[in-house]
Amino acid sequence: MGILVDENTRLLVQGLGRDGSFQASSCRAYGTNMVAGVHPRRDGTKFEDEVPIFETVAEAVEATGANVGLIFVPAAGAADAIIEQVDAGLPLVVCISEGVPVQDMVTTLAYIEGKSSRLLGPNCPGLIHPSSRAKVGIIPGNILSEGRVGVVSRSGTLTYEAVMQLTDLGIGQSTCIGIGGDPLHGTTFVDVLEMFENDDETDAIVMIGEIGGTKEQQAAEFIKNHVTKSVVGAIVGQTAPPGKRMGHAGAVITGKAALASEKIRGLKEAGVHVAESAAVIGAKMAEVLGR
Amino acid sequence: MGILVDENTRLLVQGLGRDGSFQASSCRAYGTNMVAGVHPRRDGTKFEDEVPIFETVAEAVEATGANVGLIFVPAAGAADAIIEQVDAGLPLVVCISEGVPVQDMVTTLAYIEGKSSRLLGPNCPGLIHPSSRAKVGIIPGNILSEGRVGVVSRSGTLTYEAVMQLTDLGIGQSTCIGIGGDPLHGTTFVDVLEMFENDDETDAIVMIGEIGGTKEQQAAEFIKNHVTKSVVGAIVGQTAPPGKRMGHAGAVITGKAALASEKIRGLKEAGVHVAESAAVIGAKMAEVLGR
Amino acid sequence: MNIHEYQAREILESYGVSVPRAGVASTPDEARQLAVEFGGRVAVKAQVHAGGRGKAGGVKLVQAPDEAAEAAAGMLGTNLVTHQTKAGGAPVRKVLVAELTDIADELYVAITMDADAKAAMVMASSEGGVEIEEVAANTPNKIVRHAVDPLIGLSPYHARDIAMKIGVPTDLVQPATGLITNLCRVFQELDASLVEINPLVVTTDGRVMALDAKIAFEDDALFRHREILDLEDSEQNDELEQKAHDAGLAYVKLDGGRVGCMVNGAGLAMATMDITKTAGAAPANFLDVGGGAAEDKIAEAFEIIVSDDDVEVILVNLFGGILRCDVAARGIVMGAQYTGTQMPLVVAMRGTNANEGLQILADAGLNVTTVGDLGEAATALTQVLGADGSNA
Amino acid sequence: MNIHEYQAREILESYGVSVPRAGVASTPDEARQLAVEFGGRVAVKAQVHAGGRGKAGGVKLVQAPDEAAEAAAGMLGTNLVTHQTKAGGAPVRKVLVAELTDIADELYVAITMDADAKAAMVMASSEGGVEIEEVAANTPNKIVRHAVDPLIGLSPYHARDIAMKIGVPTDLVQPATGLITNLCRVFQELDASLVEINPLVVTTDGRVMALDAKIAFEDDALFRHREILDLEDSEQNDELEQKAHDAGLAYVKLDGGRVGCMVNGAGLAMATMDITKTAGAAPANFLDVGGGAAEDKIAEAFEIIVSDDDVEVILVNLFGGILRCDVAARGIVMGAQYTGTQMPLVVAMRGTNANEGLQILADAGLNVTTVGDLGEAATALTQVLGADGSNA
Repeated sequence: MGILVDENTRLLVQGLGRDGSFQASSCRAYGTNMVAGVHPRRDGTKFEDEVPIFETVAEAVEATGANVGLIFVPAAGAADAIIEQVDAGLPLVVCISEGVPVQDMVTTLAYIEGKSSRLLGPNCPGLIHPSSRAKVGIIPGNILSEGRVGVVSRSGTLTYEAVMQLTDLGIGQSTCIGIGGDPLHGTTFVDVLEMFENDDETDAIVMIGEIGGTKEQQAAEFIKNHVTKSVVGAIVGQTAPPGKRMGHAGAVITGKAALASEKIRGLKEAGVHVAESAAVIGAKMAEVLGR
Repeated sequence: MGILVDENTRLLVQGLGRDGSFQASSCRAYGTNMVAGVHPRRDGTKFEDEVPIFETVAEAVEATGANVGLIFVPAAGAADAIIEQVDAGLPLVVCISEGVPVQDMVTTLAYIEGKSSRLLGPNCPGLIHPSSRAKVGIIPGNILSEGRVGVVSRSGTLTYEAVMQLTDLGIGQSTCIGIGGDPLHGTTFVDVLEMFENDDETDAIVMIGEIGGTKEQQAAEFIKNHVTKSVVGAIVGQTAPPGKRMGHAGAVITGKAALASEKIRGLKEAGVHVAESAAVIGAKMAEVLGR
Repeated sequence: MNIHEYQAREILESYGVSVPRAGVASTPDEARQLAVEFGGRVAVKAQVHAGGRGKAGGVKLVQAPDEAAEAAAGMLGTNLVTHQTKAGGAPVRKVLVAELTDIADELYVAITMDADAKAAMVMASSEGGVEIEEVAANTPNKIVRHAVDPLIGLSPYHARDIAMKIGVPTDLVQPATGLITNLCRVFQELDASLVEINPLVVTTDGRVMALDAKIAFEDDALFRHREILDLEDSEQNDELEQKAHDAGLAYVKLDGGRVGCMVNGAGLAMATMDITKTAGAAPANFLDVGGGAAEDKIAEAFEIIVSDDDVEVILVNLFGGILRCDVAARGIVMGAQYTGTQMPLVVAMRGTNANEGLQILADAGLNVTTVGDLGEAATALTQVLGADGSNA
Repeated sequence: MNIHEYQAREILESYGVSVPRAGVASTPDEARQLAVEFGGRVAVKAQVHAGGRGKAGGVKLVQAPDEAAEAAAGMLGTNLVTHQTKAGGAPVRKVLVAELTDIADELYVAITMDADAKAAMVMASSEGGVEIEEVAANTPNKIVRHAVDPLIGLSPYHARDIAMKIGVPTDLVQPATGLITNLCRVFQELDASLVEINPLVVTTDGRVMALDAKIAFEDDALFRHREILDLEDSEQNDELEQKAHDAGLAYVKLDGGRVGCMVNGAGLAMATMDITKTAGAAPANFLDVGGGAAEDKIAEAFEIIVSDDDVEVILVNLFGGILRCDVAARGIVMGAQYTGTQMPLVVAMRGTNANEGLQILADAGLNVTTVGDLGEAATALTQVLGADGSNA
């Protein structure tokens, strides 16, 4: 069983436009059990002639017993989709949408607090659990291999880079999760690190951070006190100038703590094996695992 | 010990303008232990040469160990005062202020939910516990007498009328509470009925309702299922026309359930001894108690 | 506080709510010109603060500008009597001239404050164009309710859900969703107590719009909406109620009573009204002088009661709390002197400074019967009104 | 998105925030007239999107209208170079002419979004008129922080508390409370990312006002604030950044690099920038082409990189996810054909349709070195840049 998705995952995909359909299709192709789609004005039709599409999330959950929601709706409607999925009681809500206004996330995160749903994202690539062929999001399935290293990252494509390095070195992955590049998001490094620490399938962890915020420092603090498994870390943005947003809304150097160098220092102090560059994350893990 | 205030009450009064000062003074005169005042620009001075006045509620609570807050600030600032007192951790917050915008109460009640403070009011006369000489609000102390009848009401002056009838008939009161005439308020009939039911000092209960809303029906439902003590009830507004606000923001006949006759029917069905008019509340209680 | 339909329409339009093209006319000629502008086929609607205009002849659908002028001429300057107005009706000073739309379906949507939900409540129904009370009584399952979350407001997905449930055609769900969301913004941003669209229409040419609109505002929040205060048309209000309102008094004129009531506290005021029944009479008014009323406010309240032609006796019932009875007594004396009334007063005063108050009244030589409580008040009232109080 | 001080000042004024009297001048004569209007003693302030104007000569305090005109003449039409501008400075097209106020105290207040608090954060200090970073470094205990509750907003009592803690005189706490509350409304209602008042001044005649104002807006929320978009002065932006922005690309020009980077995904883009260091070089830009970029958008991105004079080699690193590598490759070919560039490309393509993408590039006959991953990219870069890459 994966830490969040696995063979019991019953996937609902909300937002079946061009990109959403393409990605939903590849989730299915990977082996994920997609049980429902939600899209306006397509009530009663079927996705790929097999998966029923509903007008609302509540109807879809009621009819199909979906237990994981995946959101591809445009940024302006993403917070509303998250709330709709949370209201429908989905235990895990994964929001891929990029560019959600940060104030929408302020109220949405406050609204979710105390409710039983976990949010992953927004602006994240989702997660994937190769051993059960469960993919919820946009991480390309073909680069993964079954194994015992957990991967968590703020980035999308950089995660793929790291996973590919691991796979190329014969190091398989347990679960791979992107927490997203926005400053305000649901599931954090600390949440995932705790899950990996308690996960029987995971022996070691790759954690990829970047400039901006202090989430990596919080992760370092948690690793120091609560993580017994080996952690390989990498921080990107060493060549980024201060005050400029590097794509991700959260990747801005606003002060000393937001610097890559500060984060690297914090991780090293917590006993994390920090890769010198993102190009050698796989090599670092191989070294740590003694391969 | 009273159900909410008693000899352990350490009173903080916020808003020491003309009316607030007059009422704070009579709380003290009755015997209440007022330990702090809060009023802008009077930091460091003393109320009646004895009670220290502070600039903020947090300071006042910190310095004096106040455990009950009483609010006399103007309506426009009342919600803010409630929030300030709740944030300062006062277990009981009593808001006398009348005319608080109802949308302020929507957010304020949502904010309080889950916090450890209880709110009484707004637009209420407060409460009084004669046996410990604890008065928090504006109920005239001289009309009360020690005894074993609990009084709860949506009204202010009508409560005094009822209490005076009881006192005149030699029937003393345990605690007397006004929950307030606004449609959205903190403590409800049901809350107080539950406290009276569990109160060793209370043998019987007077409950005074009025037109508007369905709070009396909720009380009737609760009485039917959970109250073993005798309840004398009265509902005013039998001569009120529909659609007109009778002073209290909550006293409007908006539909059938809001009618006095409907509420009386509900109470009777719940086994409440309903007084034919507010003039005979005391007499009804005397009858019920067999005096 | 209530406003006219044309004012509500303007507010809605400024919030992006679709409404038919319309204009306000104060003369038949203005009505004619507006009708010309809108192509002749228009509705002419009397602007009064009351429902039931249609049945009362306050709404005319016409086919040509001259007919519009004629309809306006028939309304302007008259008093319109509907089942919601007082017997004398409400004065019509303006008419709304609105283009006619071809209606495919009539729906209903309103937002009110709900005490049980402790939140704003959206109520909607597929049954528009009739009074919602009727729908509630006959087919309650046709009313959709949704409480607005205080933190996140009305979620678009809920607005959409409401639109679908009341039968908005699929291709119009999106504009209807926006419309409902905007109504909610009006309610919340302007501290309304009611925003009611009845009917919300679906037109044959595929639009959704608010055909009739009623907005009322929370009196307690008007202090932060000065611009709304300017919309008040005090001519629509009862004269005495308006005078009381201007004086900051909670006063409601009641039809058919002859006992003027002056009380502090809304609950006690209602109890005092109710007690007149025991005396076989009926209250002429509800009046709560409020908490910290000063002498001049009490005097003004007294004058308002006295100037009500229906009133034959005044029942004063004051319980000193924030209000001090001595202050109130001085106000009554002031009011009595100013009006020169000889009307009998039945007076109960208890609580803070009650004895001083009663003494002040006694010293002033007014026609006062002092009583100890509500029960005694009823008895005294019967005596003052004469043996056969039931004729009152 | 940034706006000019004069625009921020207008927004604040519309939200009831006290600001000094001021006007905008585009010519020395207009500046003179404004100075006359304000009594001669004015500040003339160059309107550029950069801090550090004072030290750079972009702010002049003058005593007479002629001096104001002279100061304006010295600024208008020039490029102002501050420590925050690019080397070439920022063009001054307008100056703000503001009345001088007699300052008793300089304070600081700002609102930003705080990721840890998951809420807007008010930051205030008794130390105004200097950069807050300095205060944070030297006397961090002089900074007051308060997270704004998402449900109730900034409570007046908190605003009051902040005002007291930063030393607003007792009799000015009330207006300061209102001012701070209004700043918070600006932040929340307009989806700002920064509202900074530095200094917030207490004047000798007993007023509190925003003497200088900086407002920046959340790019992701601009879609719901069309009126703010109109405030953009694209002339203040880097030319390539502006072009990328117009094309919907996340692009940042970096000084001193010669490796143009085209990547999808912000994290991978930063990793790609960082990897140039391994090759002894430096990145010329950050560029994330985004998720679902179409051919023409990729082509435009390619053109922007090529049109950067600093760029000698292009490092393409794409990982197909939502983006499909074949689509990206066609875009690159389109861009290369349009620009006619012969510049060497180091290309890594992985993920969705990577092989098709590489095939398309190969078929197009571009000067491509294909690599398998980031490590190989560094090696290839070193080779392309020449043996002594460190001279780059």
